[in-house]
Amino acid sequence: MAETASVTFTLVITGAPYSSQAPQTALGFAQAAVDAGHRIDRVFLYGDGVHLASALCAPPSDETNWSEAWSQFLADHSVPGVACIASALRRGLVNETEQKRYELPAANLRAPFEIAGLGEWVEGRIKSTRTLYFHAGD
Amino acid sequence: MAETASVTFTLVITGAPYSSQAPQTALGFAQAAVDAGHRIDRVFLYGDGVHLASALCAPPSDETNWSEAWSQFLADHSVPGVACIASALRRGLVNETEQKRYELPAANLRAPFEIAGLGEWVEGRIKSTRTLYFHAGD
Amino acid sequence: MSTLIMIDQPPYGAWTGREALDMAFSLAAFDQPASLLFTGAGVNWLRQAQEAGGIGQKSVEKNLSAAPIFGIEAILADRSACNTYGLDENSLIEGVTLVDADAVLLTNYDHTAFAG
Amino acid sequence: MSTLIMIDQPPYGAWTGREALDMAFSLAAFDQPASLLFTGAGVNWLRQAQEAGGIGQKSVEKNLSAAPIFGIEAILADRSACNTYGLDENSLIEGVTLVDADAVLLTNYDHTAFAG
Amino acid sequence: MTAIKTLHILNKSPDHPRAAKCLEMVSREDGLLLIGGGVLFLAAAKLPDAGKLFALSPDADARGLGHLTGNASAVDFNGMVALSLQAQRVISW
Amino acid sequence: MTAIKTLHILNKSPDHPRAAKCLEMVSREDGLLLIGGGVLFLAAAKLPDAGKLFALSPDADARGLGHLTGNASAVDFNGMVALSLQAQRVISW
Repeated sequence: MAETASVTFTLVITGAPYSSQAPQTALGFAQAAVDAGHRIDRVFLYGDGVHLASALCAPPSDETNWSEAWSQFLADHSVPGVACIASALRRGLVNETEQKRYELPAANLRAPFEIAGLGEWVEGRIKSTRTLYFHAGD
Repeated sequence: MAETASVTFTLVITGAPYSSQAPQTALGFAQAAVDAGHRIDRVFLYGDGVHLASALCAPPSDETNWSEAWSQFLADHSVPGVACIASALRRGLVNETEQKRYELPAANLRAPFEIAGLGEWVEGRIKSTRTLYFHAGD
Repeated sequence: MSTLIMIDQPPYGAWTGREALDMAFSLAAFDQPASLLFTGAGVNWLRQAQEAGGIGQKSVEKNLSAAPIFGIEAILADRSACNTYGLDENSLIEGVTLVDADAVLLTNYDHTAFAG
Repeated sequence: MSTLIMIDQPPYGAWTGREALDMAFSLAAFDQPASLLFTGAGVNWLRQAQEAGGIGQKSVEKNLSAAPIFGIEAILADRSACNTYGLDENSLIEGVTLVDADAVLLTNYDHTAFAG
Repeated sequence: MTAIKTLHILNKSPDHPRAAKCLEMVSREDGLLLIGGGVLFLAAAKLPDAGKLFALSPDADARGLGHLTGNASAVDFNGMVALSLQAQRVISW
Repeated sequence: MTAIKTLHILNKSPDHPRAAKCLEMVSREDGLLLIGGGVLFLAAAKLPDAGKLFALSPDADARGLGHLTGNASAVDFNGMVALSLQAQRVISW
């Protein structure tokens, strides 16, 4: 097993908040990994998982806002959060760059999430000690 | 069977575009219903189906933009399209009213879609000749 | 004009079950008769002693206990699915009626729907 | 560092299959060995003569035919699932290898993933 | 015109648990319309024997099963609209 | 420390087709960690017999199955992180 200090994780989230438990389970895992002294190399949102990066979620006040909780975690631990560009454009998740490029009426990506290609996933896969996937369940 | 002229449909779409075939199948059905001289009383988006009302989808140019195709259909045939408010707020779909109320950075609802409660579904259920559901498949 | 709302997905992993409940409550609020039918893995909604605080959700048990207050006519559960998941009188929440979820049952309702 | 991308959902009804393909193509583009394994209802991706124009989609058959060009090592299909769905040499697209999708097969790959 | 008590519209493949439940709840007086992934029943050995069996042709064509309708009748969207009105009730699985 | 070749993380209920395939592909040298809807295997008669069986306790508790771990070991998120590193490989079903 690798030295604790050098253990890194890439987390891939493919399930959307409120449709699936994937973002919640991933956050529990990420928090425990950080608590154990490990590093989260990056979080990659794919497929329906890109909805986690929305700045416009407004769940009832007695429910957790998972987009907000995740952005807070990313900011607190300086972890890059990347939404796959192809998944994001199909599903209506855009930053200001893409808003301009496609002449859309608004941008809705929540900082510090960024938009990039699958190459980010491939790089995480290669560099991290472990890559874990958090899919929608049933 | 009711007279053709008085036949009305309420269509409920619960699957998101690009994650499911539900919006496509519903549009094929809606077009055929209108061609047969029937009326679509309303289209109700529920659960993940609310993503169909996004103004920010930018699929590759060789793929159909289902949000655009549906808004065109609604406009052409003066059919109300309603996204369930509870589903929409959780999933980050808001109009300008909700944007202000929840102090969100943008609105992303595509006209002529509107946001309203489940009462719209109940009313459609009662008034329409048939209520059909278009769910995500596998 | 009675409606049967079916739930076949287990609790917590997806939101469709909660959204199905909202549909039933909404019908009841508009004085439309509504019942709930749990089948397949959906019967796990009906287990006693759910503690969902650890996953940051509200217990669906609490949601369901509001059903009679909202005016839901019946909470039905498919007998064979309950057997599969080890649910019996001792482990089911109160107010559940066991039924055989078959073609005959459906004929009692004008309208049957899933939330997703 | 070879990767197996698994697809168990049928084509057209959901997008995860296409997104799984993109994952495999992306690995190949970065010179990472990648193979595809179709199991369960996913084997229906591999049927000849798909005509998807009527549902406003592109045929996945065309997507898949690009796999060798992109450098995908192998397109594997679970033999028993092919039997279930009536797929044999005459109805499968070209370039598919039938395998038994079991624990032994998995040991050939460092990494196994689904798209969703 | 065909008499159909309940029209069951199934868009799940034979592998999906809801598909199995649907087949359990279809009676001989009902119609079963396969759409989306449901048309894969046309390829599976276990073709359901509902009272009347239909398949949405654009979905069957997409999945390479346009020719394989067996004892199922192919319908287009116009046919789907007509079936939904002929039946006394419609259930979308 | 437990030797685990592959850690299979399963978040699908026994009804889900991917759960059946997962159990087919687990070997006796592997570990199976039930999370999400996967913990419902603790209630189903057909409890899988993987080499080593674990269940994520917050998910089991949520579903009223915290006491029912049988031959499964309860782990929290810290345990899940540790398991993912002990295993040579991880597959998320």
